[in-house]
Amino acid sequence: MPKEQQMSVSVWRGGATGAFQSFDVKMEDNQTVLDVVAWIQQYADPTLSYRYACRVGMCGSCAMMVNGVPRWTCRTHVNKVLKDGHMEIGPLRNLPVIKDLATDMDPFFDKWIAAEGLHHPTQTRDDPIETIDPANAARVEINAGIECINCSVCYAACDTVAGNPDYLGPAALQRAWSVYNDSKDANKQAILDAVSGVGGCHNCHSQGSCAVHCPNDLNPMNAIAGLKRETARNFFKRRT
Amino acid sequence: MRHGHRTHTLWIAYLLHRISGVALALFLPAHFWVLSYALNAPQKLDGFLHWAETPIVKLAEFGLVFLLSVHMLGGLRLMALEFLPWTSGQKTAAASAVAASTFLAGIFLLRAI
Amino acid sequence: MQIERHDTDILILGTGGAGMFAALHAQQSAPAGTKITIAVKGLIGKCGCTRMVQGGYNVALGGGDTVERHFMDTIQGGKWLPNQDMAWKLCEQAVVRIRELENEIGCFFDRNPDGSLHQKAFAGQTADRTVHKGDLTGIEIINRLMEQVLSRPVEKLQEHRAIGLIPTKDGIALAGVLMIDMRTGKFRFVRAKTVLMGTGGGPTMYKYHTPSGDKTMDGLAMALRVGLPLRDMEMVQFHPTGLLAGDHTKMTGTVLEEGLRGAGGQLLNGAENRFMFDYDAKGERATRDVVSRGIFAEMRKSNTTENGGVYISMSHLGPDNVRAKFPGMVKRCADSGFDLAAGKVEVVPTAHYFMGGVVVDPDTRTALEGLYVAGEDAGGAHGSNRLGGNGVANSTVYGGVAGDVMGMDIRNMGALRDPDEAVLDAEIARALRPLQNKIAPIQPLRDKLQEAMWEDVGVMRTETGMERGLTRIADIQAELLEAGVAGDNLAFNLTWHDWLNLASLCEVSEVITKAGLARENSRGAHFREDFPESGSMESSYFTVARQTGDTLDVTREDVQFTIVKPGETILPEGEPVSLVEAAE
Amino acid sequence: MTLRLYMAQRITALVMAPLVLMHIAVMIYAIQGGLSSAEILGRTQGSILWFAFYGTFVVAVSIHAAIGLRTVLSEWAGLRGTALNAVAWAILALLLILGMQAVYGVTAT
Ligand SMILES: Cc1cc2nc3c(=O)[nH]c(=O)nc-3n(C[C@H](O)[C@H](O)[C@H](O)COP(=O)(O)OP(=O)(O)OC[C@H]3O[C@@H](n4cnc5c(N)ncnc54)[C@H](O)[C@@H]3O)c2cc1C
Ligand code: SF4
Ligand code: F3S
Ligand code: FES
Repeated sequence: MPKEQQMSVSVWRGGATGAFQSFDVKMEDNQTVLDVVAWIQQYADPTLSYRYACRVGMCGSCAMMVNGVPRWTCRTHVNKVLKDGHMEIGPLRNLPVIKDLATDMDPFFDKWIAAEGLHHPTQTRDDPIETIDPANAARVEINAGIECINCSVCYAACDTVAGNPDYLGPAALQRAWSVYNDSKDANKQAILDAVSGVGGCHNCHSQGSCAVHCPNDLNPMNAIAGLKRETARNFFKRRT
Repeated sequence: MRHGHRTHTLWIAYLLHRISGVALALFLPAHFWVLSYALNAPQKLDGFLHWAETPIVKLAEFGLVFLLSVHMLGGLRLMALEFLPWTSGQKTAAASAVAASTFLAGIFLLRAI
Repeated sequence: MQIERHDTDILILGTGGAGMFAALHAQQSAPAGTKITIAVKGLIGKCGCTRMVQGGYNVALGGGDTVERHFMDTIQGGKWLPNQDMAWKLCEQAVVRIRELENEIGCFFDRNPDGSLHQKAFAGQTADRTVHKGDLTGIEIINRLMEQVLSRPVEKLQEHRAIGLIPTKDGIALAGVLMIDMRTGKFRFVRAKTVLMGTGGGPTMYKYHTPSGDKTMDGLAMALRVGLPLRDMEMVQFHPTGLLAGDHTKMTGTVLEEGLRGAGGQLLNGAENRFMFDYDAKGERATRDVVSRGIFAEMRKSNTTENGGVYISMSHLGPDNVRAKFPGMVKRCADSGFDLAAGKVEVVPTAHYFMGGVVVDPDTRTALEGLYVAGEDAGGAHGSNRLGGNGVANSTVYGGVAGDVMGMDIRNMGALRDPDEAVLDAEIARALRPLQNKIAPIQPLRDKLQEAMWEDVGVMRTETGMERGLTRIADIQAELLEAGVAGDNLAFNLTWHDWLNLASLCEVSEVITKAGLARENSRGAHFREDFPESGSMESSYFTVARQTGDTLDVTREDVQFTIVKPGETILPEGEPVSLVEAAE
Repeated sequence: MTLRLYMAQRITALVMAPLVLMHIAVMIYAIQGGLSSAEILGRTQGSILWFAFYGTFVVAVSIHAAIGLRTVLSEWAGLRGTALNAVAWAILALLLILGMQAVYGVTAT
């Protein structure tokens, strides 16, 4: 092994106001950004706050801004982000900061529900499980967005969210699109109404940052385009 | 580094579209104002058109046509993206929109000089 | 110390499969106007292990498979230790729960080309039974549950960590739960008529472990302190292939899926030789416990890789083939710098699931009136080993049962109960203890405990080892009691919570070790080198640990074969042993 | 931005697209040999067709730009609620008035 190498890491301290604080951290093989943050809390400054749970990219609670880019930190290798031995870690953008690197994700989830991003059942536990052709177009469309881990990375990447606090954001709208395509869903009109209001899908400018940064390679922009299409079609239908 | 999330084609296309839109919207009242002289004060319009012959204004006009075509093609690109269920090729569309507008505005400039 | 007091009717701890289903079912079964509160250590639905479920959900849905067959597999997998009534209810109700998940909650499970649910077989199953959504089944289940819970009028206490179950003065009933509001650092005492504990166990006191970081055995430690009996506490399930990437990364210990071995993945020792056939005729395809022990034995012989484990190698199957078949695993390894498809990846057995838990009846009731326990916190359904796919079935089935039962029981309960203020004060003092001590780093202690448990109470156990383990745990505990945390700002103070986490882990580690000593045979996940035989099935016993005052006692209780006796089956005569076609 | 504003913006955009192309084509043709007011007026004055052409253009562009600026003002200047709507209506009115004046100027006889 080469001789011990250090990196310098600037970490956000404080809430909505605060400042970056710099730490020297030893470089290791296979180190992730989350490992760096945890090391600082465990060995350098025990007062540092952050959030994680699964540590393998499943729970979506560890997202932060790394060098100005939103990322899941538990699956981001340090080598990928280190620039000249330095990196900067901040709390996820577009959400209120609780402390240091931990944000309040409630607005993100409130909007998820506001977008009607939940199943409206037509059947009960007493009914048999429906036969559904996995290759059918609606099902394929749903599958494209289903592996969302609600990490809010897309929400942080979107400048429309930044400029418009009402905007429901890419993840919530993508979920609404999945629900809309579900043949078993009872309330499709409610979904279209929910995504057509002041904060609805029509605010999206197809900036595409959501799709570029989603750690699971999902494409909320496409889902939102789907909602725009359906609402537009519906716009004329309801008028005639 | 602080805004690393923006460095990709689609975002740049968005910004171009917005800037061109705003610029057009700002130019529009002036354009209307000048044209409205046509009837009640044609000499003023002529004076203006004369002034418009100067190279610097020519260049500005080139810019304007460029903006208009950037905005239009960008807008058409956007609507295609929204209404035609595309999955890929958006970057290409963004790039070709800019290329086509340069071409269009280029013709305009060449004819003008 | 200022503490906030808060009242509700039904309180639920945790938002895994157990907590979420309890909330939804309580809402359906409780009388109108009942206040339901859900308190969780992390964010709703974003913590715990239900989200991490990969393989899927066991449920017998016909096609030859029956509830009886699922039940027999569960009993045999648990080596005759399960509480049979609980195992039966698990298998029977899973059928209802999976329909509820699809039809009411909105889950999308994978389909066969003909549109029916796709089911596959995990090791130890005699039918294709496991329903799944790719290899991210847990994300689908918990996201859908989360949406339903978030959209309902349930009071949400997020980042509220339960630290003590507070009984009434006479000690026969539960008055409420003491918590820390982690965001502010303030104490909050919540009274409730019924409380479901679904904090999900989680053997994270081992050097290598798979569960989510928020799981630190708080629930079982709280149950222990309030004097409840805990069963099967020696039963820690190890998964054979945890990623080994060095001590400094949290990626170490996370699961590399079982399917890799099933598909033909080879385990190689440090000298790059295959070794599993030295231990079992099935080689890499032997069951989890056997493979874990094979790797452990190899490690003990120091036939190890650079980081002290073994390799899993897939490349002989063709890198492109591997990439196509296991995209998630390949990407995950690549993110942390490993090439699973074309290279070799270091692996090590990793503590995965905790079979032990609070003694409950099949209605989730405990010995303490008002307290209900479901999911990984409850003992009994799995006995000495849990089948892959039975974990999430267990938490969702019994979470729902708890919700139904609480909704009914609450009708017969009068006013909220008053807590024993002395216990409340003692629990607060306990949590505040580190703030008075001299500041010391906590993580090295956690590392020490994890080393001790891994070495002395791990995959293979002996009496001397476990006795040594007990001393080591006691030393760590003593050191912890003197270790201090800066208390000037308690808001989101993770280091304080690290201290509390370690306190819970130490308490439960001691129980695991003592229960391990009490079981003088080898069953399922528990392997004693000094008692390698399984003992007679007919005279099977399970261990029960109970704390009274400062003493911890472990006793043995006979298993009641209420449905089927060892050597017998409830399958109709002439049924084939297995419906699964011989492994590919 | 609601569905109605969105539809209005998209429809006006689609209406304008051919008009803009036409306008640019005419300009490219017209600027050969320089522009004069007489030339412009000669082409347009008294023509119902040109009136309809530029009239449609003005209406569409006014709606389109008013909605567009509304969005930009809300996202980049933080304008919300009544203030935002008032400004948008004002922009619409301004553009319509100026635009119709211009159309009248070049097409009336
Ligand atoms: C990587 C992995 C893969 C798995 N794969 C499978 C599989 O394929 N099939 C299968 O059947 N099983 C699988 N399991 C097991 C399965 O995840 C568990 O059996 C099951 O999900 C447990 O559910 P639960 O509700 O009891 O606990 P969890 O889902 O773990 O939830 C516990 C909840 O309690 C909260 N909590 C903890 N402490 C406190 C406290 N002090 N105060 C308040 N809240 C607290 C946690 O934050 C969390 O919300 C897997 C487990 C892991 C780790
Ligand atoms: S769409 Fe992608 S980035 Fe957005 S929340 Fe889901 S997983 Fe995260
Ligand atoms: S980044 Fe935002 S603007 Fe639309 S395409 Fe994605 S939601
Ligand atoms: S910790 Fe769960 S996604 Fe990173």
